[in-house]
Amino acid sequence: MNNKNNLQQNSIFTRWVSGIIENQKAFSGSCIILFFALVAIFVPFFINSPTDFLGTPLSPPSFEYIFGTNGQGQDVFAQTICGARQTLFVGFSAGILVVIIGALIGGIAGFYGGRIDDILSLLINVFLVMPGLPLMVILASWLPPTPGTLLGVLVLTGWAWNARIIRSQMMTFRNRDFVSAAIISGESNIRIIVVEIMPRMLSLLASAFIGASIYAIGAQVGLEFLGLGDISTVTWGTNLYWASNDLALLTESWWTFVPTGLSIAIVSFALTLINFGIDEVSNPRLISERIWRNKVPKELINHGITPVTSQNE
Amino acid sequence: MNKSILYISRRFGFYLIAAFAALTLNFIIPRLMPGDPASIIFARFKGKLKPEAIDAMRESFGLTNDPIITQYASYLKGILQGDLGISIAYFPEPVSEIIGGGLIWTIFLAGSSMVIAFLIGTTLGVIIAWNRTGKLDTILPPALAFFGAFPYFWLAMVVLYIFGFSMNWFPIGRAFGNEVNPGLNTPYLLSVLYHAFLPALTLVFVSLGGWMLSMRNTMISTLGSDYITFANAKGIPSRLIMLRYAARNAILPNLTGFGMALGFMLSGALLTEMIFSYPGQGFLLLQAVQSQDYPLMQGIFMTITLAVLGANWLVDIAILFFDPRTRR
Amino acid sequence: MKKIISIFFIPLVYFFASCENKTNRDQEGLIVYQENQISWTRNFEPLNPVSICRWPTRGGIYEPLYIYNPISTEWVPWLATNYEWKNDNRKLLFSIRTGVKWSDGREFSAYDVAYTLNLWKQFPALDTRNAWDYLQNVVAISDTLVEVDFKRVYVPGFEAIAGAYIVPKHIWSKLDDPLKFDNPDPVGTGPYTEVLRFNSQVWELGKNHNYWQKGKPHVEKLIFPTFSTNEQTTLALLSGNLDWAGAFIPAIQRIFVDKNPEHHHYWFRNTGYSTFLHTNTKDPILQDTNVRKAISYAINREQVVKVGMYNYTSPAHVTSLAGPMAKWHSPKINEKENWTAFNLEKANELLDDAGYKWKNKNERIDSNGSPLKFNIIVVSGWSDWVRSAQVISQNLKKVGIQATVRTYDFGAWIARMQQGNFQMAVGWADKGATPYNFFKSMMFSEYVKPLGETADINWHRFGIKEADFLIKEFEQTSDENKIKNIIYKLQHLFIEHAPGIPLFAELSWAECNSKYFTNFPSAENPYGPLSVNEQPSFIFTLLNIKKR
Amino acid sequence: MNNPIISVNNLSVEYVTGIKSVQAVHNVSFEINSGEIFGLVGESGSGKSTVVQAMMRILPPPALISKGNVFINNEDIMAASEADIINFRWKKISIVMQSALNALNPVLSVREQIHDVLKIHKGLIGIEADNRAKELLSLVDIEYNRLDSFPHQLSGGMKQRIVIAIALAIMPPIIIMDEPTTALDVIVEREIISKVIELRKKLDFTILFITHDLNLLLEFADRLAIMKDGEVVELDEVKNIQKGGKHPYTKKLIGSIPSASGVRQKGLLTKPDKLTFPKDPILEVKDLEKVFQSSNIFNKQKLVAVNGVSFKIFKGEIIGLVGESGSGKSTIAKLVTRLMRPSAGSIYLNGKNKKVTESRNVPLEYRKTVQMVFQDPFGSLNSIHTVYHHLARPLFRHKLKDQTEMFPYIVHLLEKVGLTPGDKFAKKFPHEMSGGERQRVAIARALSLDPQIIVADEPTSMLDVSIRMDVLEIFAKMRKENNLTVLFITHDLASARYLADRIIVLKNGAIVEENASEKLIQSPKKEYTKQLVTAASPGWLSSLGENFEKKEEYNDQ
Repeated sequence: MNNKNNLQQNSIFTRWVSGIIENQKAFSGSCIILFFALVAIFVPFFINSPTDFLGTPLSPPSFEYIFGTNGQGQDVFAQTICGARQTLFVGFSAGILVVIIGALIGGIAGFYGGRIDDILSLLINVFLVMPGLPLMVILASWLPPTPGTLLGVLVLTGWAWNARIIRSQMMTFRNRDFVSAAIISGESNIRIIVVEIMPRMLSLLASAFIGASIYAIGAQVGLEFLGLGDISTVTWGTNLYWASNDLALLTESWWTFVPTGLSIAIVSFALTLINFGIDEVSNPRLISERIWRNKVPKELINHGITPVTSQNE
Repeated sequence: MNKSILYISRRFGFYLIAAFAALTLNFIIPRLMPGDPASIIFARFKGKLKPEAIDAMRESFGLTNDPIITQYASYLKGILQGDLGISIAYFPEPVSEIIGGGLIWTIFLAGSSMVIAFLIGTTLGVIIAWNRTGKLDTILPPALAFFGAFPYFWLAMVVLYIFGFSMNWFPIGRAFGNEVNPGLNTPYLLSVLYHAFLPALTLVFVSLGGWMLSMRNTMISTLGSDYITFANAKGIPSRLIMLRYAARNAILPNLTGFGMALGFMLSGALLTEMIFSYPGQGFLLLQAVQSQDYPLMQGIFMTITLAVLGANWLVDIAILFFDPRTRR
Repeated sequence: MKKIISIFFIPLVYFFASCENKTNRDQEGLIVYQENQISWTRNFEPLNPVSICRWPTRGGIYEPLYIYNPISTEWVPWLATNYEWKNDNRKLLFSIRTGVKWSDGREFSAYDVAYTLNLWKQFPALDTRNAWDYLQNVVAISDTLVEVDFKRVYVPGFEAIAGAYIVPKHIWSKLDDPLKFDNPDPVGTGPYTEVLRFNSQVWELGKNHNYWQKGKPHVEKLIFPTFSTNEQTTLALLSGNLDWAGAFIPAIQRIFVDKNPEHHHYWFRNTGYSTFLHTNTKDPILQDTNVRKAISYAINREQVVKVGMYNYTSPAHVTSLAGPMAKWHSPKINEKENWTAFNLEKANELLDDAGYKWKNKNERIDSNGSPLKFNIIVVSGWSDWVRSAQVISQNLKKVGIQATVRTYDFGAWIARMQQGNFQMAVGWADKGATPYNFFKSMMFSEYVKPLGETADINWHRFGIKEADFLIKEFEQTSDENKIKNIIYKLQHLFIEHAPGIPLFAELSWAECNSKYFTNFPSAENPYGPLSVNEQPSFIFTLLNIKKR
Repeated sequence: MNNPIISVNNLSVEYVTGIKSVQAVHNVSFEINSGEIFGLVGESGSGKSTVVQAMMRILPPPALISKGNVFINNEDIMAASEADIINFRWKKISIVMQSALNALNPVLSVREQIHDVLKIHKGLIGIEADNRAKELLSLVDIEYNRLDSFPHQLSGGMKQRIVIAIALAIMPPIIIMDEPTTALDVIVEREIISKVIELRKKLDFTILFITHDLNLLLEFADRLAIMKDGEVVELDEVKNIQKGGKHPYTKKLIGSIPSASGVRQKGLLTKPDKLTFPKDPILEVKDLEKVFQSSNIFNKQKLVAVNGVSFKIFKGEIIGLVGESGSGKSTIAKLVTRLMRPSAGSIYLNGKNKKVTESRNVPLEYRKTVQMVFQDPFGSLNSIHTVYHHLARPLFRHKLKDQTEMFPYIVHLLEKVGLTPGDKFAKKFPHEMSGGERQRVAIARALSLDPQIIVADEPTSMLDVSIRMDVLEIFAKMRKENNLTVLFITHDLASARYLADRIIVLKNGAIVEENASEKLIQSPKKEYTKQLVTAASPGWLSSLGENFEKKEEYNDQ
């Protein structure tokens, strides 16, 4: 274990960040995400364009086309990589927007309470209860199929979940003494929310962002698969749309939809790993229990009975 | 006023307001859509329909252009009487009939797979939380999280292909076999189960991880509380502590989550239906949207929302039995 | 993990499999796919264009007077035995077939025909062809004779009347509002009228025992299960659960035919007309014929067909007529004027002459310096046309034109086409028994509506006097060679002005599985169209399919 | 010593953490004779609860017992296998948990929780179990119809009695009481303890009583052990400990407990030589009212927290506001500091009536004059900011100091409250300081604006006994040096007597009695004040009329 206390700033924030970096799950998760982001941004300049009609349609993976070609002879490898660009961009920006709106509405409702809280939490609950996809299908088919529309639709149906969590967390902080102390010393409410309370909700906001991004990526791919996105652009969703359109399964051309499906799964799984990591960091008791379980001999571990490690007669 | 009746009526009041909000949203969205259905019908017949015939048709749809308010008023009155208007795509079928059939299948598929996923998920959650940081606790969450990461329809496609088409173990679509005639007879019910198996399997598999993890977390925090240590000190056998003391308390937050998750589950079901050509609301909604069928679209969106609200209310009542604090 | 799944599965599967044996399908009935529906609604009403009636209502349950056979390209007498123009094409007499019974045993007579045609007059919404614009009155002189008087000479009117589906007077007259009638229990003259079984997922239509063609049809009953996606349809075709279908299936040779060459057949018949790249002739740049021709020269139709249409079809002829319509080709077309050939130099030459200089390696600019940029709009659901548009946009880049593909769902696409709110679009053209309807829709100036106003036909807003004169002359005559000459002249006008750019021949999709049923039509035995979508001419095939 | 019923030798407990495991308890040994009341005293974090839970082996992971054995009736529980542990628990030894509030399972009724114990250990079910349960409840004076109510419907006192009843269910020879009454009021606490002692006499069981309040133990324990940082530093008869015991820590503990009775100990807190106050009050409260209304429209539960309270505070005076929890004293604190809006009545600052709505638009000037110190040292500082930030922020907000003067002034402030060297403490984070240090920072923050009034809401109740007097000393010194006015809110009459010039006794939101502190202590007029005074002074057990033979051995010193 490297020597942690050489960190100059021993504040909660730096300890939280170092905790994340050290945490095995969070670290591996973020490496995968970083890898996908870098590939999505830089590699497209070096490979052939995803929309050119190159090889013979539905040719299996070969040296020339690593992931083979799709129904129209386009390079599936190029499509998988270029597809990542818009999907990840829309996914993560939706994640950010959802957290911001959630924090705003949830925060205000939680902090001010009273009538404001009643109205806002009613709004939150109405959006929470509304089923997401039907609303998205209707909106997506009404608005022009640009990434902006997708982003708007995802945020509109996604913000409520986080707003609820942030509101309840804010209410616990609201009655804490350090908040009353700040009020008594004449701080403005907005400043208290932003400077005093929000930083305390760091791990909650981080996992909310990650949860929202997972939701956004999944929902976006779902919408595009239904053909409600702009099917002439190249994204993971449209790749799957074209694959199913060209009856990928029946033509046994698994290579047209497996790479995209797997990359979506890997990205979402990596994000979930990060969330696991964050949970562990913000709840250190689990780590020490894991060490305790390895340290104590197996036969001594049984529920509700503290093990006695050394028996001196 | 006894506390539990008060609790139920307050929740009912909320769901009423939510339903009203859904209705209004449902009314506004289609009205803003570009194009109007009559010209779409004309185009669908590729010119065989003369322009003059269209105006006659517009009246038959009641697509009058009197002010929005009167349209809204008649829309609300219609809903109260259960008359959702006539579908354009399936003219002259009334919308309520088309939706009636579809809604039952969607509720059956989404509802049953969700209940199964919830039961299995929470039991797994209790078990791995009980021997947390043990072997099971290290393998299961990541494994199920990985399955949960796949998009619904992708997994559905793969499962359909492997188990339905190539291995021929399961039927490849629809809700029941062609040779069975619907009714309360066992071959029909068996066939329905046989056909619903694969779609339900994919839905359960994807959402299982979510339930297990949330139960594990609430369980772990509950196991840390004093009444567990006190029960332990009382010498109560550990299995009883796990169920009567820990699980019964840990399940409460998940139950409220259950109501909320129905909305998400329904979305998943809509997608899966399309892959398995299951006669639920999924395909119907997409068709209604693509053929600009206002009445049908409104009808579907509203019935789904009311179903979700109803289910949430039932979950609230279920919570009443589980959590005495709401009772009295 | 794998092990656990299989242990869990196997007992369950045996239990389930026992309760339903998937291979022994009902071999008595011909399983047909025509409609993309998830659940069936019981509607067999043939007249109202808006209510979607179940296939084969129009043609299979209710029959017209004459049926046009697109392959032999002549009108086959059906419920009428003969027709005759009187006092120089202002009166039309139909002699009605005798000995025909309705499926409920009642006699079929000329009075039913007259009643049906007058129904159009009473309810304009049913008069899809707007026949009463040129009809004066229709009267049944006797049981076997119907007399139709015209307000003005309009020979093409024959098509509308001959194609009317005749409904039983003794049923329709009892209705108070036929517009809202969905006719759940049909009474018709067609080969199949008995609804044996109907639920949301599958329905069956049995033989009409009083059918006037003795000994036909050979198949006992038709079965219609629901299919929601192309995937489902193809899976059923491959697993022998579907005998006759009209679906677009990509790479059909590999997926379908090769799996069982003996029984899996398909026949994508050329309809005779083409799919078009419509160019809005009111657009400042596209109104120049040479620019349109240059765009046409720049399109590599071989690549469009190979990539977009899976090599099923062939590049369009310059007149856009082909296949069965090729017989109308004018002898005087010369190869030099063929702007549908792939010729980049000609394209660049025309663009240079039109004054669109090269700004840099891949962009041309117009006189005031703005680049040549167009949108190609396509219906988002129709993936083969979207692919073709993408190929076209790549082809046009080579001649310096920036064309971006924009997809809209059907409603939004139609709204834009009708208001002329588009520059280029991939779409269909009007069809008919003779090229008259096609040329009228392409060049008839009375149909041209200003931009912004809804035009149901002639979206590209093109009309020239010479064409109007020829079209009016066509409507007056019923003489064979006069009609032929008018069509030749219209073709030359079309080639000279290029109001639209034909891309490739339009096919009608059709597949069949001859494992349980035989005598399906094919390219070698073309007695009728194989496609279920060609209405009402599928009747020829329906009557000749036999049980193996 | 005759046969010890429990003997603990060299018990050591470790908590496994990420880096290296922490030695919570180190070689603890002591013996308890049957029928004795043995006290275990120590401040929070001294390991006393860990010892007790280790003795019953109910410490949850990641704790493990590294050494030692515990003989109960000559059977070593440490050597017991999983099967025998069962007949140790509740048969031989039972425990009353520290926080009674959530020792009962919220979703099970009282009847079910009692039946569980009876069924497992005695096999009693149905009617027999019900009768036994009713007997147990009557033992602790709870009406038996409470059997069907749920924990959330019971008051703190009632829950604690039920937990005691459950502990007596199988009549075990030993009952461990781990801080049973910490969360309860003084009066309720006294009642429960006297009930326990009465039961002990009737049922003759041994008690191991754990608390941080040494004063309490001196009243009724026979022998006691004092723990500090995981080790037993003192183990002796109560009367020896009374005289100061051997270990220096014991002396300090004994010395720092103010008593609410008898003659006033000199020199405990600095008092200015003469106390003269200006004519008109700096702060006046007139018929203050605060009613809490449940928001939902269906039922209107009303809770009157403050009911017509009026009092005056003069510049440089320290007022003690004494009352049990639920008496409304914290609500008054929130009203005076404008955290909450009063339902009725008004608050005058320097004569100007500040009839002001919700705290949001309270004039900055009011904020500058009235500051507050909170009860929970852990909650009153925000863990993400440094001490410097906490003190600089108010100064910056009120623009009292510009950037250059800020640091030296803060260092001076920290040293004023006893945190030397000030510059080292300025850079620290809350989690790097002890409870006492944090409370001093909180006081420094309150003083940073140089306010005229400080409202101190139970400033020392969460601190260790040994440092309470030092913290109160700060207030006394500030009053002496810069004529600071203090509204000292507490439930502990003894500390109010020493710090405050005048004491106001509060009950159910209304003032019971108000008088100069010595007069109030020596001659309380109202019955409730009398009760408070006796409960807070030694020898209270006898005054509750119990025939308790131990009494005549002690006399006031």
